Amino acid sequence: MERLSFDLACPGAPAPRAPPVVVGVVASGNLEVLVEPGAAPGTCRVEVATSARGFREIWSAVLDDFAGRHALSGLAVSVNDAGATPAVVSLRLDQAVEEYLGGAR
Amino acid sequence: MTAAELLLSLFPAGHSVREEGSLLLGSGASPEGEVAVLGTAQGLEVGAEEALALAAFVLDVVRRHPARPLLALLDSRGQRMSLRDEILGLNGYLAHLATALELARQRGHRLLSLVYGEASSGSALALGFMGDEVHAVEGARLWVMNLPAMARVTKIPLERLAEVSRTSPVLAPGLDNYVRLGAVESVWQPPLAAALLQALRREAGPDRRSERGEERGGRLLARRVAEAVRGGRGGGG
Amino acid sequence: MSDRGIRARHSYREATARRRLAGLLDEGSFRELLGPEHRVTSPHLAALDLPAAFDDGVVVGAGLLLGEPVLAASQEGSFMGGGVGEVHGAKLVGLLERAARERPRGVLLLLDTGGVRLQEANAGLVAVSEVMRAVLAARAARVPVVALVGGGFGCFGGMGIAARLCDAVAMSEEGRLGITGPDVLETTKGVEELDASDRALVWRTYGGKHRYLLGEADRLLEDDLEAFRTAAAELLRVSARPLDLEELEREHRQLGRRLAEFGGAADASEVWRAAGVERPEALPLLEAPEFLRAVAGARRGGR
Amino acid sequence: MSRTWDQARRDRARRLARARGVSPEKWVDPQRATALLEALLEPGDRVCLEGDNQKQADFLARALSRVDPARVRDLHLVLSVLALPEHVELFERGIARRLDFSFSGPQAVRLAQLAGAGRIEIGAIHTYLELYARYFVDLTPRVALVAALAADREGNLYTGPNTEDTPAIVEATAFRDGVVVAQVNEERERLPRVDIPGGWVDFVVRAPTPSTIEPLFTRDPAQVSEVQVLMAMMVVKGIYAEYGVNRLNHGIGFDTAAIELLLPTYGEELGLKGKVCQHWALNPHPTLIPAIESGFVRSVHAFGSELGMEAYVAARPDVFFTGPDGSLRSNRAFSQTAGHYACDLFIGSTLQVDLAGNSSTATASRIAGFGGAPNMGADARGRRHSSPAWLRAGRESARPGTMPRGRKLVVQLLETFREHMEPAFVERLDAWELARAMKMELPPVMVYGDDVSHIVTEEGIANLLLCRTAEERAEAIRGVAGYTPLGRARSVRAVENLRDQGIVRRPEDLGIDKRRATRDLLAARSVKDLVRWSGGLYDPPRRFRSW
Repeated sequence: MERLSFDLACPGAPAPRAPPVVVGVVASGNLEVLVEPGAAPGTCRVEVATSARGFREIWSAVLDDFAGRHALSGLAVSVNDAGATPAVVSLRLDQAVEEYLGGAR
Repeated sequence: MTAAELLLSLFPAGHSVREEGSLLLGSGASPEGEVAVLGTAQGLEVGAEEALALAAFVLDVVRRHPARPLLALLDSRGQRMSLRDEILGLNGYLAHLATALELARQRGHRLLSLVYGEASSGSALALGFMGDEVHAVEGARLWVMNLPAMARVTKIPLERLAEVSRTSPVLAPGLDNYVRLGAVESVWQPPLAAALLQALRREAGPDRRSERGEERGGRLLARRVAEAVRGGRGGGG
Repeated sequence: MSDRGIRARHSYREATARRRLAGLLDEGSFRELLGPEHRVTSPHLAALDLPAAFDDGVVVGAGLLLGEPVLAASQEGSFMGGGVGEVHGAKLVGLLERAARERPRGVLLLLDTGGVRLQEANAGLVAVSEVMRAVLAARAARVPVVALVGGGFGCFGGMGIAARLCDAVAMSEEGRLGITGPDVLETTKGVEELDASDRALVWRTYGGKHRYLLGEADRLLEDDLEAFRTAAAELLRVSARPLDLEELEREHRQLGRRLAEFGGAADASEVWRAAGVERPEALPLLEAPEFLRAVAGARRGGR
Repeated sequence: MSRTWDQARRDRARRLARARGVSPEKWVDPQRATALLEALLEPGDRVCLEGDNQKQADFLARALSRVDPARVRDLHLVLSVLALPEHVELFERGIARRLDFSFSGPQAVRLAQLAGAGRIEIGAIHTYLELYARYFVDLTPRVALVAALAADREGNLYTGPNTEDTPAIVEATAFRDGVVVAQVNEERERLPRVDIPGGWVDFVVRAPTPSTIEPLFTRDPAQVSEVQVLMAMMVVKGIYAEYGVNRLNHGIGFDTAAIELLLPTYGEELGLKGKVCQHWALNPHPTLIPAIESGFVRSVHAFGSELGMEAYVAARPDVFFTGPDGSLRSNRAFSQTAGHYACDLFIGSTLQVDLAGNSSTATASRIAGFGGAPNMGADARGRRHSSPAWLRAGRESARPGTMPRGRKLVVQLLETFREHMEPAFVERLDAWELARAMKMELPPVMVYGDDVSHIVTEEGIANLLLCRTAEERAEAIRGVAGYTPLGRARSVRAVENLRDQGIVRRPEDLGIDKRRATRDLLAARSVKDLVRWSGGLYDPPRRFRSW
């Protein structure tokens, strides 16, 4: 397993507080994403545990784009990954945040 | 240890346990009165017929001998693995055996188990591990899978499994590991009759295996996790 | 066949453990216990450098089913084959103990598991044993426990026993139930005993239809979340299976008859024929409602 | 000087005379099959051993592999698909030496090994149409060994639903004085239809076991992923609806199966029924059943058949080309022609794409060949009739000052990463390395970049028709190459610019809500659902059943 952590700069008002949400499953080529309140305002903390080693740069690029798509200020995102492709990772990240924000309404 | 030697050692005052087709059925005399004895010998793999015969014995004891203690003696490599047994629903037969034992417990029968040979999978679950207390004799072999087979199935290198097994009781077969996990309450030393008598005199209680596992350092999370869920602590509501 | 029928269905088999719970219980009513944010993951998987899941592959909690309070657990078959390890098993045990204490309307076990998680072999075996004892203890406390089997991984190993300790079992045709699963059987006894790649044989043997016909499953459902929801509610309503001598003796006679009648069958289809099904070869092709009509007179036991 | 003009005919007569010594009758004792071939064949002969995409003359292949190499050797084998172990054995035993073919599928690795060891001379690797064409030009078989379902006493052949290559092979052989031997599964007094007249067939032998046919086109809907659903939504909305694609061919991957399964749901919702996807050159894909049943599809002409689809096809004669008995009449040569000239769109998956849009499924150490995809996946330069989709594609790619013409839509589908995080977008195709290792004259490119109109990935659609320069084209490709190294090397500004021009389109640019990209959108999610859609007529092969 490789553990990666990222602090994404997320300007803007903190995301609303909502119950934690988990989306996806830890199965080959898939991942689970947990979104919860937790990080300091202005940032989004992402912790990744992945079975595929050596893809830090790709994670970083995927997460930067993710932060560009959503207002993540103040959120903590945790990922257990079993070798998902970036396409699946992006899809799950989006689903998780959308579900989290849906729960805040 | 053979079943005959074991029975002699457990019941010096005599017993009527017959071994038929590697099934043990009968009773033995103890200072606390008659003890109903059921079990398996010679590593018997328990199929539908055997599970049904054992359940019949339990129901008979419940019907005819209220509160008589039951002692399960286990030497079994597990359930019988065959297409025919699966077609018949062997899981249902084993569940019936386990339920019969639970009925006995609910009706005040003391349930003791003693592993004197092998114990694994289906028969361990439906017979041996159903006891209020599970004990073993020295040399008992409890297992799920040997490490080489586990390495093949899980695709984890054998060396790694062996390495982890040096400190963790979770992977490798062995009596000590099951003691540490809390699955086996104690290892009985001769004279077995004395150990049996002590056990018969103790009160039955709830399933305490996860507590034992925690005390003995074999399972550090099981009790705490179960308690957290049971008590509702950490609920998301 | 109306296309609407196919489209409107929400597959139980395809849904994740969480989605199954959400679809089964009253909308928005589920409250998870020891949820993923607590990160109670398996230390044994970590020791082997394997990926963990925040819920260790099982979701447990409380919710409402048609307005009545229930406790429920849902195994995620695609995480480690739904295997029961120390934490996973303890969550199931804790839930069942909570049921014995709180006395809800019932407990739903959404089982999708190969049994013991091999990577935690010994701890898994003990955990399955504890789950079995806890199911029986909940029943003894008169809390009905219902098992639902319709996931992609079936319900095998010790959890196959646990399922049958419950008051009732509901299965879809796609669900599979047994103790020695097809892969283990092929690996241990050889491909002559059972060819695990022969899907028709596997489902004929372990699948919902055969289990229903034997009386091992009490309901045979379409692979549809709504069907499982309806069946779960109904099974909680009908009387629980009493844990008493009379009931056990009745079941004992039934299991004895099964051995006498079908003990010589080399294939499940021989059981169906012997049970009096008119065209046994046609059974696998039938949709659930037609199937139920076709076997109405041939079924043994079950409720 | 007098010259003989019928040498081939005399040669044929000599061969037949020898063969009559083995079998005086047209119907040959199966046990004498090898003896018959030894009598008919001469060293160096060009032999067509029918091996189609699905149907295989497997009994005759086995008989041929048992001939005495001292008598029959150095054959020049021509066949479209080299799929059987016996095919490879012919080369290992020296019975055959030279090979012209199209596709090698399951034998791709052994073929590469034999070629590397010099045991096999490869003439050329063709597309199907090219190979059939050469049967009539310079690769005419001396002897053809073909397969049919049944024959009558006179040797008329009934091929059943898998007619495939047989007419092309027999036509070329029989009319240049070659010899035709057919294996059949059974003899029937009356055939449901005659696919090959008995006068073109010299010998018939009943195979002890039916010829093997593989269900190559059955895709289990259960295996379709969410990402494939998303890509299929983009194709339906961003290409089929935009261009009004009405005549088309699909590849055989799960991503095109996803499109087929989306027509009755997403396609219907977009109001596309009767507007797109009405005419197909396609095998009877089981995943097309829901689209047929919901009224999207008006006709399907097939290259070959598909196991399990027999009763369904027979019950839908308005859709499929069928004989009087309801059985499918396929024809690979005609369907390939239809795919090339009469279709407005080809869409298929690929494994690798470079920055020029060239795509290849070649990987080192395998010689897989081409099959039919390049015939579909190429602009038909000889096409003259027009259709709205063809005209619009032509307009989009028109350069100022050039003669207006139409253009075929050739769409390549791929996820940016393959299994094990292998990038699908590469600087240099593996095909280059394969060509070097196998000493091929050209890298085996499946679809050339200048034929490709669109590349679709999970990130979006790149419309290459609209690109005016090689640089713009490369940037558009980077714009859908996701997080691969090539994708990450994009200029963000340039890609945004391309988005403004509609050259790169993201799901959101197409008005597609990505959250809807779930398997719930599939009209069928299992093989069983397909059986339900077919009203029980589809009879899937065992391996696809759980019942």
